[in-house]
Amino acid sequence: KLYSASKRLKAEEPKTHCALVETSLDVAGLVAKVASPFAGAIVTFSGTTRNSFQDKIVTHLEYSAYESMATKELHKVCAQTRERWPDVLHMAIEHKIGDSPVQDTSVVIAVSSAHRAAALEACHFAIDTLKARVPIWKKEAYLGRRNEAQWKANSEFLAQKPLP
Amino acid sequence: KLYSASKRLKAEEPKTHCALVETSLDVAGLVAKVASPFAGAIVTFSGTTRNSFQDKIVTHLEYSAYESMATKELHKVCAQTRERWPDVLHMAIEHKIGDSPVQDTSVVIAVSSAHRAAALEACHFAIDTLKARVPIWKKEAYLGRRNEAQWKANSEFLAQKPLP
Amino acid sequence: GKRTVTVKVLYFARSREVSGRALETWRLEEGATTKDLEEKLVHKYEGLKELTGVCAWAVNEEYVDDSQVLADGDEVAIIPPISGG
Amino acid sequence: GKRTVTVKVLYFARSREVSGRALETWRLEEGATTKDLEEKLVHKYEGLKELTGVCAWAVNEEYVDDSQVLADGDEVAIIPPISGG
Repeated sequence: KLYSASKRLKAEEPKTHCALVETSLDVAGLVAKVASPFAGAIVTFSGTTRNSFQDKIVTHLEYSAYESMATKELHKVCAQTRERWPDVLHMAIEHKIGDSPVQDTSVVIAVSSAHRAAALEACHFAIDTLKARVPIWKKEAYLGRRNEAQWKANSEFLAQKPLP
Repeated sequence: KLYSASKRLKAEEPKTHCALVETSLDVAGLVAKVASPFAGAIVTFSGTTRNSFQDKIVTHLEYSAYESMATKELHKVCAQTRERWPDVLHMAIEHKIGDSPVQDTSVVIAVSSAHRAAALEACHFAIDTLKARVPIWKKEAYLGRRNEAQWKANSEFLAQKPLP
Repeated sequence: GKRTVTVKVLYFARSREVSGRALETWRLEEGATTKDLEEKLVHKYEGLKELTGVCAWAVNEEYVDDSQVLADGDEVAIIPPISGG
Repeated sequence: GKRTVTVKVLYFARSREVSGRALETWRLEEGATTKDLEEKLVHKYEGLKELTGVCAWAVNEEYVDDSQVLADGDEVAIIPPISGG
């Protein structure tokens, strides 16, 4: 008795999960969200808080957002990514809002696909696009220089204003 | 009182972890191994077992290795990656040996760097290089076709035999 | 008199610090664009000048360019350079 | 008589299935290369023919090309097409 995959395995509907969260981000949780018996590859990108900027010691970042719009824009990032890499299966993005101390994770993107090239390239594109258009801001706070906390600006945004 | 990062923060020594394991792989564990206050980005690649190959339903993969050499070759993959992306901070690779059912993870690569381009590109290169030269084999087993289990062959190996 | 439109203006990040508020209602002449609104904002909050040319604009949670004509009831947001990720 | 070298040959994956063993000791003429060893192996295990040209070779856990001269005590591995990842 032979088993034919084309008859027995229905393809899964692509799933997209986007959220802003105030708790710690969980890479393994996002990997679980994009895992699938149809996936051969899962790629994640995590953005983490570095301990220094130029000659200053960073204590933490403070993230804030235009929350309703940011959530919509995260979905647009996913839609744009899928347009370029139709072989992407599931996608999940979470971004932290609030304080992020050194080594904390502020954003996680997880992407799955049947073959690895799509997930690898799509994850790279997704973080680049997120940095260019999702209305989230961070203020960087420095040790011993409380009054010098600084609003950061992504070069991806400055290089080209986001399109509708 | 001002705090100067260049005086107070010593750079970390790059760490490399490579292992073949018989237990389930743990993405979060590998992320933890490459996390660092000096890192702004952590990228992971996970290879997972798909449920079908062509028209056949896959039940599981059986991984075996030339274990001593494979471990050395995993370290070479990391060394080659670091040569091309000197900004890579920490790297960790684990590959499963033994049975890997559908949706199970057979390999995880985690890479950290101060800025994201290095980690993203290095992770992509590392999995390509692993597939080209690390002596690990998988036999794919199919539902209802026990006698047709098949040794797979990576195109990256066939395209060019590994160099010393 | 001229017809007017009323819009809700949202301030975030640096623009919230400068204006000292998150939200404000503005009455504008009909036909006014985001560019016109920007002039009024800079007039009221001098510190916003530093964002001229570098900020973006959103209307009803969608990016627009600065010649967008504002309609009554619009939610308009000044988007200082973003830094998520 | 001619001098000989003794090498340990390791079989993996498909080559292990065909030979029915993981490990074997071979005595070869001094100066023998991996190419020469391959000929002997194919003579003994006809099924290994399918791997000719597609397998790689490792000596003492390092890849070599098939003109590598084998030395006494070498650990030689026939590496069928790999499929890790």
